[in-house]
Amino acid sequence: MIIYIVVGGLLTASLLSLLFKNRVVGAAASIIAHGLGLIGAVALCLRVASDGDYIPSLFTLVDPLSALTVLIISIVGLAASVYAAPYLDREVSKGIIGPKRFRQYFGLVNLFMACMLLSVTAAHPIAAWIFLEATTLSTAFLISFYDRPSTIEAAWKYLIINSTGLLLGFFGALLFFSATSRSGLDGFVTWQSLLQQAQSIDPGVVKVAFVFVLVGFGTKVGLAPMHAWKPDAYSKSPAPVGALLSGALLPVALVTILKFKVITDTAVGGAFSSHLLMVLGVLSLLIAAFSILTIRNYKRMMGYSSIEHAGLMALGFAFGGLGAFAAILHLIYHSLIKAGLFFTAGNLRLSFHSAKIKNVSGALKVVPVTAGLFMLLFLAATGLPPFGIFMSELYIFGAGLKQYPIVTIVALLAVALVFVGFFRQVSAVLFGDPPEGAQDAKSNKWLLIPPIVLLSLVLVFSFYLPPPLLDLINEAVRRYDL
Amino acid sequence: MQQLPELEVIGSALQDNVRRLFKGSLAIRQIDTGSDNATEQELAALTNAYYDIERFGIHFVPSPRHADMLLVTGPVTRNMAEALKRAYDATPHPKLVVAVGDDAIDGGIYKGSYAVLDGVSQVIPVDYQIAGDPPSPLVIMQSLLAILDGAKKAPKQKGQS
Amino acid sequence: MMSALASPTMLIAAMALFGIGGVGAVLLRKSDRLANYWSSAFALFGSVTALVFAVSMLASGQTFVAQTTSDSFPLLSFALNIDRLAAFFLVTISIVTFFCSLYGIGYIKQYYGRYNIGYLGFLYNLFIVAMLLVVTSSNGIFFLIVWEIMSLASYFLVAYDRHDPENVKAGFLYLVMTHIGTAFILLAFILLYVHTGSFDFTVIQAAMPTVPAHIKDSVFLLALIGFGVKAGIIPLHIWLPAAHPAAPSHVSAIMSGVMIKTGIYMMIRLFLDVLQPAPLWWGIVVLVIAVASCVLGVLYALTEHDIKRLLAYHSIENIGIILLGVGSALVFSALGMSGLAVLALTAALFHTLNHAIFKSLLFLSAGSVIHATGTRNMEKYGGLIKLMPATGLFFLVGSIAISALPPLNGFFSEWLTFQALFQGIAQTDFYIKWLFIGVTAALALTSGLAVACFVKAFGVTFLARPRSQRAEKAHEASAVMIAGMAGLAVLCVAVGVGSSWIIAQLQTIAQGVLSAGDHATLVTVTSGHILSIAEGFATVSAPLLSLLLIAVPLVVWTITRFGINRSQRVTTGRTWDGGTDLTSRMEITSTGFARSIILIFRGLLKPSLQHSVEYEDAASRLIPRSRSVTLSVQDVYRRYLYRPVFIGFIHLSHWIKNGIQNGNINAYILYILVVLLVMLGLVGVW
Amino acid sequence: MSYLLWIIQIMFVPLVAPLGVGLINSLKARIQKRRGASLLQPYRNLWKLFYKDEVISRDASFIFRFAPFIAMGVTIIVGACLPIFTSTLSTPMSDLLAVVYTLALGTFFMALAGMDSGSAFGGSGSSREMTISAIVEASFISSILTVAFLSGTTNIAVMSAGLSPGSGNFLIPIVLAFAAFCIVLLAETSRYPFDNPDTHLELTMIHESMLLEFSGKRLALMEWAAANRLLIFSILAVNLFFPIGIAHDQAVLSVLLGISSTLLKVAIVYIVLAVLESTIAKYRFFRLPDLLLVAFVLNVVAIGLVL
Repeated sequence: MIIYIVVGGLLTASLLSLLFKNRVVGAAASIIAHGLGLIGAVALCLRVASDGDYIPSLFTLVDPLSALTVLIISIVGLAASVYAAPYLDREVSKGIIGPKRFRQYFGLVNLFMACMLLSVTAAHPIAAWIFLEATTLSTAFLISFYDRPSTIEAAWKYLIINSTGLLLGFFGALLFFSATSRSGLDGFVTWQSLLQQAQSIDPGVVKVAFVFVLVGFGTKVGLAPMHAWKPDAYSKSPAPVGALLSGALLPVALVTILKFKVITDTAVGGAFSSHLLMVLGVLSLLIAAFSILTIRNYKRMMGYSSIEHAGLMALGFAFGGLGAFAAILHLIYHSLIKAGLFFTAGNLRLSFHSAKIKNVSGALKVVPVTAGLFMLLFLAATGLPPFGIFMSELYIFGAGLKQYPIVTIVALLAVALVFVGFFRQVSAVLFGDPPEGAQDAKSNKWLLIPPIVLLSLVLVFSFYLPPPLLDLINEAVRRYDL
Repeated sequence: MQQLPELEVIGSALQDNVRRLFKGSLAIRQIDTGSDNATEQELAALTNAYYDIERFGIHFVPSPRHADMLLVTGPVTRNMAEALKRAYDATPHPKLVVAVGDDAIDGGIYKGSYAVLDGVSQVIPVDYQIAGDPPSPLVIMQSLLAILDGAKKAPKQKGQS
Repeated sequence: MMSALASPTMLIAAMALFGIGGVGAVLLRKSDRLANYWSSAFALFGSVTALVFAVSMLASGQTFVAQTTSDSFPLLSFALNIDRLAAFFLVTISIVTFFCSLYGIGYIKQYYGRYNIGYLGFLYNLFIVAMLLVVTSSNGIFFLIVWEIMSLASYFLVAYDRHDPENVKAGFLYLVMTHIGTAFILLAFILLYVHTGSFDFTVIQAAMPTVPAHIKDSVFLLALIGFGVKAGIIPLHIWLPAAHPAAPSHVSAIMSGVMIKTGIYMMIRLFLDVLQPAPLWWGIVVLVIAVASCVLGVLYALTEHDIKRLLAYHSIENIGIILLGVGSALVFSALGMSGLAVLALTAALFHTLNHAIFKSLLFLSAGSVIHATGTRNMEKYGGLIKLMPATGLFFLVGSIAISALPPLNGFFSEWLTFQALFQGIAQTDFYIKWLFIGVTAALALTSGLAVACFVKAFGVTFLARPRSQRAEKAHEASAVMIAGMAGLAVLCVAVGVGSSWIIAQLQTIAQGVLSAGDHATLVTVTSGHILSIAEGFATVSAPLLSLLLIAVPLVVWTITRFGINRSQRVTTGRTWDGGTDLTSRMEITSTGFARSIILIFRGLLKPSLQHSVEYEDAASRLIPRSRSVTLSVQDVYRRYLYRPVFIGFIHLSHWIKNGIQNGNINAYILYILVVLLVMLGLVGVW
Repeated sequence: MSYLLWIIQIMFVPLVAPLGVGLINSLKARIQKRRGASLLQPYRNLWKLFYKDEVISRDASFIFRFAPFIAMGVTIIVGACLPIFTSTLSTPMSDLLAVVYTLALGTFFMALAGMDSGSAFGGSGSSREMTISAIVEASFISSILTVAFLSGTTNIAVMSAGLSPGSGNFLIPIVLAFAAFCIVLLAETSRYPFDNPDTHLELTMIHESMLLEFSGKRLALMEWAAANRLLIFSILAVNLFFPIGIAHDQAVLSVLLGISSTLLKVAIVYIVLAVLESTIAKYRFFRLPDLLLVAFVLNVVAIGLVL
């Protein structure tokens, strides 16, 4: 039931914000709905951790990995809506967007959240696909939010590429079904029933099906070379939308791939999917690393950073064992950190009116707190201790080195290169003399609280994982890593 | 090479005086204050194999700091006056200042020129003079002997101190 | 009493004191003065506590092992292992941090109102804690965490004075280099983990016999690169001369004095302890790198006219000298000569201690000079000894010590290093013997050049007349700063005089590392503190040497002053310069002093000499209005190694980024289809 | 007896050194067909300088004031450590490296004193002196090291006791190392072809230009120290490489033999120096490293041939 309540809350908030002219109503409703969502997610996690899979109805199945994803989505979602209210408010007051947009934002973003939640908790692969496709539609409007030619172009690319990808994904899913129906599975096919029948599926079809699924949903995850929509979409959309795309949508899509992967692995053994994931993972890492080195826009940089982390997670799941454990951890850390990074990037944008690195400098002077947070989040994102990504990367490399030494070393070097490139840009943004017209946007502390909370959360999780969370992760690893 | 017998006589007398006054070691710093090089030639001759003044305990040194005696040549051009004064100040006591050659004594043939100050004594206190234009090495040695004969003991605390 | 002091509570107390200092400084950040006093005072307390703890650990000879495993993360354990080697490094670190903190109280005042002092105090304390943990941790992951915290804290300290873009650049270079180094270390540890199943040093060591040789070799090379970056070996040193000068001077002193030694510590720990037994070529590689570092380090130092960069290059040189000891120890232990290995390692440890002391002293006194003159350019100094006599004296002490001149501490560690090399020549067979001959000659050349370099550094900075207006108005450092420097200067003398005792202590540490036992004693201390190597092959007595070097000049002075010509009068006057108007522009400058050495070694240094002449009028090129000669030496590694690589990466980056992200949506969709087809093709293959 | 020997040992270098300078100067004068000053002239020069006043530059600091005492003291210490006439007087001070670096300490202060007054000559003199002494140090250490390996100790005072002269295996390394040491000697004592000790031309000076600013007692000490230095290197050259005649016990006769043989051998060195200085020209400064490189190679080969 929890899921439905949460989704209901989100949809209500969405309606409220579209119906009421008063901006405050929609924003408050959203925040409340997201807050409820987080409470629900925590409850869900506790429940799954203690009682195992949660199956409230035929349509919904929450296994440990889904529960974790729900938790991540909820945290990021709450943070994003808390951040979005003052952020958009400021943009409205600056005349960048009209007051109507403010309401539209909350209307769409709640829909977006609801779709993600439904997708990740869907018991049925096709349902999962449907809701994922629905996120594409809702976010397309959010990406074209500023209504400028460049943003519309970005949204258009996003829409086309993702639809193409998801179409392939859909085809893949259907192939799975076609393979299973031959082995006598009829009616309402859930993830569980697919898995149960996996042993008897035709291996050849499964392989082809998984390729389609991987390419299709990989587009949504943003694995290279299907990543092309990402830099544009991330840089053109408002900061909180970027946070949601990177921190929430990416895990949802990745989890969907994993659900197919476990079926494939059962049918044809782990090596097949691992190798494919590895290829995409390494490609993502390399392309992201080299692109970041000379990037000129710090929000695009976030996009490439997401690609890099998606690649790392793919590698982790490909390596399996400790790697899978680390990849799930990485998933958590990455969502929290990346959302925080988007928020601070949003603050920078508010102060400097530009996302181009050459227009931004001396941030430490203008917005010291934001700049400091940006620095710390950057360090966290590039895997410096004491932040958790260091541990997860270490584990991923540790898992891969023995069997795939070359892949691991290339990945390690790419990660180091990402650091160099990222640091180069961060250095340029933070130090130096600020340009004319830059002003401090810290007057609203709610612009700073979400990233601070997220950063603290990462720091806590870096050294201490609450037992239920650890149980969930371990259980997820047990299920998804064969 | 046949040497003048008087050279030996003057030399040994000079050596005795150097022993008496300068503990057997007389260091000379030669200062050219705009000379025509005639006197320099003669002074340089002092150290050649013929006169070999070194055997009497007299030697030339590269710095006024090391010197006991300043041998000043030349009429003291305006540009050299300050340098001469500094060289004098740089020389530690006990010290003797000897103006060598007519130019150094009173300007010689350059006397009265706007470019010269007419003699060393215009700039620093001169203890002794050796006349001649230029004085021959032997004359220089004889004069040195006379100078050292005249100086009863080490000329301490002379001039300003 | 001893056991109470040696208990882990003391260590925890020390960490807690640093913690209080750091956090308190942040809380007190509104008041510059309070934040400064608070953080420095607690850093002082913490250093003293850590020092007492480490010294009593050494004295009692016990080993302290503690381990807390993490529930959340398998493999990670917060494991501390304080054996004698770690305790020795604790001593070294806490000595230096003590005096640097003392000095800092005065030095930080110049940042009041310009920067956030609380933030500085926090980073400073964090930096020290991280260093203390680095040398005590015995779990690879825990080590990497504190290692990176140490790097980060020092990075923020390097970039602290951020208004100077040079400092920001230096910080960038530093963090990038150290991060790449960490990547190598990470790989080394992961390799070990893969083959031993643990990150714990003790487990790794126990499992070492099962690790294949090529894995050990890879680990060696990876660790050498990784820790070499931190230690600043050539050619991985490029960050060092940029970063050390950028930090506040008391931090530079710590970075140069002890932080780079953490790299040495890990090399000793891994190569001589954990990864043993090691093949011969490891030692040879280390020796070759050491030779390159010490010779090139001192040559580059000679070319510098930035006083802190000069000192930074000397750190590279001294790291080379320390590595000579480490490398020889590796060679000897590979050849089964455990006695000689102990000797060489003792030399390395002793030089580590000494370099920590005199290099931090030099950085602190350089800091006072910079504080007083506002510039790091030695060409703008001159005559400072009259304006800041105490600083001058301390810099002189440091200069004598680093030039390895008796009777200060630097001489005795270099002496011991020489003895190890001599024994290498005497006792090894043909090929290794030639190696040691070359290495010995390199060390001798290095120490000769170091003397020349410090004549230059001291002479150009403190002697003659001021060459700039700022230098004319220089002032003596404040009392706390002088106290900090004085303590280190006294230590230079004390460690020199007491070297035989200290060497005897260090020998037991070295024996512990190499597990060589007491029978492998090559250094003996006979009565009268006479240090004797290899049964009298070489003997030296530090107290006697010190006594003679102080007494004989004093006797000479007494005799000449009072025995002969008592009525002599000494007057002061102008400097004799041929009667010209001597100005400070005529003095020998830093560049001028080193010019002949630079030209002699031009094959290595590749100097570029530029003449530029401005003429009075273009038609007759007879009378120049101004002439200038610029002698510049660029780091060849920067020019021929790092820059091309970096530019290559940038090109590649543009190519990849613009090639793939070309803005054409058809292309984007094509990528998807190509991937799909390729993968489907692969399905057929698999 | 032992005390007496020690007194002789300590006094030998400072007392005999000026005589050596006198000898060289006198020989050079003879070669130039002059009579030259007496052998004792250097003593007179020193004595005179001790009784002169001093003028010290007002720019100079305490370094300038103390450097002469350190320079002189260092040569006295090292002088007492040498195998002058017997191989039985040894202290821990006689260690090879201690001797080399103690001498370097003297050079260090001398070079600083040269820079201290701010005179252009002093500074360039310091620069040149340090350049040469920096490069020569490796050869200095390694040439003595050859003998050290042959005799099994680095204590130069007793080194000769472990050396059995005339043995065929020893001869080649000893000769090579000696040849190298001779170059070291010329460089370290500022003789031809490295430096002209008699020059009055500031621009060509190396050692002398650091002394231009000194006067009176301090000049005397500096010059005396330079003379001591020459004697120290000469004694090292003859008594380490060719310890013929050196006493291995403390009997009166063998000590006397030791002293006279040392004097004789040193005299030969001085004669060679005088001839050398009268017959060859000073090298260009930047040709000197080549010479030092030769010394270095000789040494490396010499050490390699030992054992």
